[in-house]
Amino acid sequence: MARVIVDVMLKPEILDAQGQAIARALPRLGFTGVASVRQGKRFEVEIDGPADDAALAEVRKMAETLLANTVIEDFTLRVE
Amino acid sequence: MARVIVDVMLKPEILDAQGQAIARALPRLGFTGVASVRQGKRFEVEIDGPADDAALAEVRKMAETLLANTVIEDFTLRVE
Amino acid sequence: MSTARVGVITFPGSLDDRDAARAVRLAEARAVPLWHADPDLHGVDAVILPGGFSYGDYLRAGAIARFAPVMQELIPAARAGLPVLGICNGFQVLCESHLLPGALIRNENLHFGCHDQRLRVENTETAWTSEYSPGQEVVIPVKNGEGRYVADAATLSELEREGRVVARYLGVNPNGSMNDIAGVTNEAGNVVGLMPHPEHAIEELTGPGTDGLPFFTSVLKRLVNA
Amino acid sequence: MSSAPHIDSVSRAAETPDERQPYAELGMKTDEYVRVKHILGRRPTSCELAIYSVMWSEHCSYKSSKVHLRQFGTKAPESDALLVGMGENAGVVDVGDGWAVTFKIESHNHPSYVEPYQGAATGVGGIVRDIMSMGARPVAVMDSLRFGPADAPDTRRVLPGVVAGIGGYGNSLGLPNIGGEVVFDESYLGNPLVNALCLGVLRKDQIKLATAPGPGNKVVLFGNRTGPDGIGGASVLASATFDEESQAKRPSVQVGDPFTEKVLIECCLELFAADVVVGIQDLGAAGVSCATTELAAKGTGGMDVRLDLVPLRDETLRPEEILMSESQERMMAVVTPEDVDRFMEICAKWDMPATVIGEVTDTGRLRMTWHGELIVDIPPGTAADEGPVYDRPYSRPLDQDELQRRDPAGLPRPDDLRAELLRLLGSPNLASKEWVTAQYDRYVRGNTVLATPADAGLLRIDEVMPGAEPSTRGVAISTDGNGRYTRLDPYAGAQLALAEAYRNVAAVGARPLAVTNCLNFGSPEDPEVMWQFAEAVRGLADACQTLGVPVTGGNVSFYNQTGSTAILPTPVVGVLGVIDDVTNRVRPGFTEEGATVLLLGETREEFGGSEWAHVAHGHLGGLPPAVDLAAERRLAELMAAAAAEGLLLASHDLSDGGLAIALAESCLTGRYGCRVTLPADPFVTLFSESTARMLVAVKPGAESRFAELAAGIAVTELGRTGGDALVIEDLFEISITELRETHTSTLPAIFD
Ligand SMILES: Nc1ncnc2c1ncn2[C@@H]1O[C@H](COP(=O)(O)OP(=O)(O)O)[C@@H](O)[C@H]1O
Ligand SMILES: [Mg+2]
Repeated sequence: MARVIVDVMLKPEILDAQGQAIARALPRLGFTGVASVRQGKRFEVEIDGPADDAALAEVRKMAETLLANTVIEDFTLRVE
Repeated sequence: MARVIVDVMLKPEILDAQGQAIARALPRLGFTGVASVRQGKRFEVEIDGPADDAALAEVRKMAETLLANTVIEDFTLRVE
Repeated sequence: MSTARVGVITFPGSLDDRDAARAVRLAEARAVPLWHADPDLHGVDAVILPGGFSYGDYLRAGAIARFAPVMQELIPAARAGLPVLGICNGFQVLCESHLLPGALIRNENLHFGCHDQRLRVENTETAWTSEYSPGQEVVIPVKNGEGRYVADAATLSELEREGRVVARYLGVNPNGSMNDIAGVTNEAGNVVGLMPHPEHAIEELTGPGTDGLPFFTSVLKRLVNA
Repeated sequence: MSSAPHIDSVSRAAETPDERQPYAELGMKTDEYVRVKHILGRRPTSCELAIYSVMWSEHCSYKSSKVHLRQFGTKAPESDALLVGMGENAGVVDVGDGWAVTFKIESHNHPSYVEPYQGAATGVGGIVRDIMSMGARPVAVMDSLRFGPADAPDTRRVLPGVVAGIGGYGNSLGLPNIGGEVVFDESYLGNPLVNALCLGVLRKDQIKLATAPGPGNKVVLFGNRTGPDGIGGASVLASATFDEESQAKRPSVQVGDPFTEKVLIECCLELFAADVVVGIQDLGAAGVSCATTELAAKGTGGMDVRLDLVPLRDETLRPEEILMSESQERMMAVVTPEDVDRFMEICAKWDMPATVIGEVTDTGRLRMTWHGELIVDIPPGTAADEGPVYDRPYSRPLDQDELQRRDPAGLPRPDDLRAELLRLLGSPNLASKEWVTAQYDRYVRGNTVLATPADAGLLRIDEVMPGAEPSTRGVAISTDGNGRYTRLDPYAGAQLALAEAYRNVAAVGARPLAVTNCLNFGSPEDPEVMWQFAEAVRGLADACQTLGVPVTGGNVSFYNQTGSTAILPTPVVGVLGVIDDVTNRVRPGFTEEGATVLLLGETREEFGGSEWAHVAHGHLGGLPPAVDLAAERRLAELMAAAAAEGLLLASHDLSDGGLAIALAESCLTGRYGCRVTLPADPFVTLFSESTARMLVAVKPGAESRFAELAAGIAVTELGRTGGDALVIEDLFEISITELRETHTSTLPAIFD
């Protein structure tokens, strides 16, 4: 068993309305000193076997085809 | 400038309908060997100053009050 | 009633499939229910992907539906010229399937919004819009939470240059769509994706008017003339 | 599982009669616990204690309200329309052409305060499953909401979450939201009210009931798997029974999975159509405990269940927790052995997990085993139907007289009526609720004839189910409630809630037929609250009798209070009506010029509990407007007759804010203004809240016929529709643009 984390964020050129809404709300709540906030998704994928190259390639394919929409999103993989 | 990452996941005892829907779809797409998938949120918080203890405490408070819904979610902080 | 048969796909979580079928019937064609798990288009002459939240839209709107068995038949058929209309969730599925360019993301104001929306029909050459007159203004409900159309700059200018924006929001842009885009078509004009719901504007009794009906009569005309 | 030592089996209970049990921590009184021992002839097992404690809770047993609610039965008017009355999951009303409808309203107040989004979402989910369990297709939802002051910080936390939750869940089910209420008042600040209503349609001969007859029939649990949802309370049971490590914190909130619920709806309807369901029950509060005891109690009387067969989301769940879990999107069905395969096939088609967990018996006992050990052995009726009943003491609040003496007649009245109208129109309770309703899908399914901002939602019921007979009928529905009126006089207040909902249904041209209600009050242990409750129920039952509309079901929500301060007593009443030809519905709003504007009914000087007194003076006192049920009835009959003959261009009932608001809203909805003359004292005419009144616009040419029909009702001709302003002759005019700006900017300014 191993856990692979897939982080998915909107591409920088796409307006991140959620992140912006949070950034706008912060000063109202008394938080200052934040330059920007971006919001994305985080997936924890538990795989049955070890996180070897073959398994990671599989998860990468999964991220490309399903977990992220590469038209608008970037993703990164890491083993935890 | 520093970047703090806040990862927010549903508490383990809370039904993760999103993760469940993905996990159910995977075999249909030909992906096997995945035991489970959990879906959460990832925030990238850019702070103006350095990520010192005071700043981190601030981001933690922000996570508690705004980024995570601590009734049903847990969060973790890390500096990137 | 014409003999044209228009398929309406039901995915788990589809909601406006009955409405789409009703619109097809009111346009005097026959509505044929298609099931997500059945990889067979049953010889239909055109297909509608209805609104709703397929698979709950839990991952991303349309992301999981794209892989349904029926889509494995539909995607090549659409590429070969079958008229396909994706409404709302259907539009999202078409983008996820790369039958249409761009993507639909969370509304700028972060709310689901249901409004009677003014639109301008910009392209009347597609399979689904020929019964409108160019530039015609119509009122059709929009209702979505992830209806903001986005595409990269190159795609956007290509769409504009080729006149592939099918309809545009007038007045208030309900979701922050780029260039006020409410719908787009593929190069061949047979595949159309639309965020507004023409199937909710087909009867005086239940809609803000009947401005949506021509989407359904257009395709019929095309099929009868074919 | 090698956990046998931890299992509190029936035999262990018999051997350890004196073991201490945490009944008090579970909310059970000592005499109640003693009664359980008496019923069983031994101490209960921990699983049995779980079942009795939740089934005998206020929420499930109605122990404080039952003695009063009986009046809804004893005073029920004769009605040919009632097919299923109180006591089932929801009442069923015959609407003609072989069709029936079922509807019910339920509260999810406390969960929505703790976690607004999920609390409200699961509130919708729960009431939808109630409607499904009658064999109906859910076709619409409504939501009746109360919050603290609009600009209070906590309202900004609660309201957006509640609205997003109702929309997020209801929209995903494909159920149009066709109406509801949003009311702000200080008293709801720590106790928002979230009442959700669902309407379902079914063929008259296809009603399903929660019953498990026929020994040998199988008990099937289907839908989402069971997890540790909403069992915060069960942890005390765990501490008495379990080792440390299994005491992981259990969430007290439930989260919804609307996608599964949508598929569950379609799956259930296919099961019904295939006729493979003998009895069915939704799993709501008290989950498996409630479903098994109620099904068994209403059936042959016995049931054997293997609790270890319940599919779990979390394998560490203990049997007590499984019994108490409130995991959402689950149903329980009773199926004959021959039909089990077909049943499972249909569930598989919808990808819906389904498991046979037991069997109906004729033993008169509900028996449950856990890996072979008997852990529950009770007569199910004792848990489901024979809970404690309290006739709690009640007494008129000490401040009631003083409150009623505080007459609003002496309040200073405004000089500038134009400004006063705008002030009211922009006040949170009267301002446009579009910020809320725009987040709800009102179009889905294509049968919504009227929704926001119409007085009542109206649905066409044709083509609801495949193969149904054609019908021209429509079903109208409205919910109303006024906590301020009810505070001033609970008996009258509940009647006024009914009268308003009834009038709203009449406004669209429908005939009111039946009633549901959700009674939101403070603690029943407070005699003054109990008095409010008793008076409200008595008032509602009496008024239903007079108006000839039976109560078909409802829900009671007690303990809505912060510390010792209760909310305003808030009975929310839903009225359902039928219109024979839905194309005859009367729309809101002045959509054409040249129609005659009439005020129907009599205006008296009535400002007790009024919106004007509240907004202008923060005043609450005096008596609410007089109830005149006979006048309401005549008005409703007139509206139905005029609608059937197609005489009306528009209608709008008068309620909060009086004629001023009704006129302004009619201009706003229809896009034409009007020019009117006020017949009497302008202030009173504009802002009084006298009941049994309606504003109508009569189509040109239909005036004399309408006058004929209206014989016996006070009719005042006010003027004509037209223009782009609301013009009050000799007083003032306000452009529609200014009206709109005032009306629509309030909520966005606060919540965006
Ligand atoms: N205020 C009320 N008026 C009439 N009937 C009520 C009221 N409150 C509860 N009931 C009836 O009592 C029964 C049990 O209510 P409830 O526990 O809410 O139903 P369920 O078990 O389906 O959730 C139902 O038939 C309901 O209609
Ligand atoms: Mg029920």
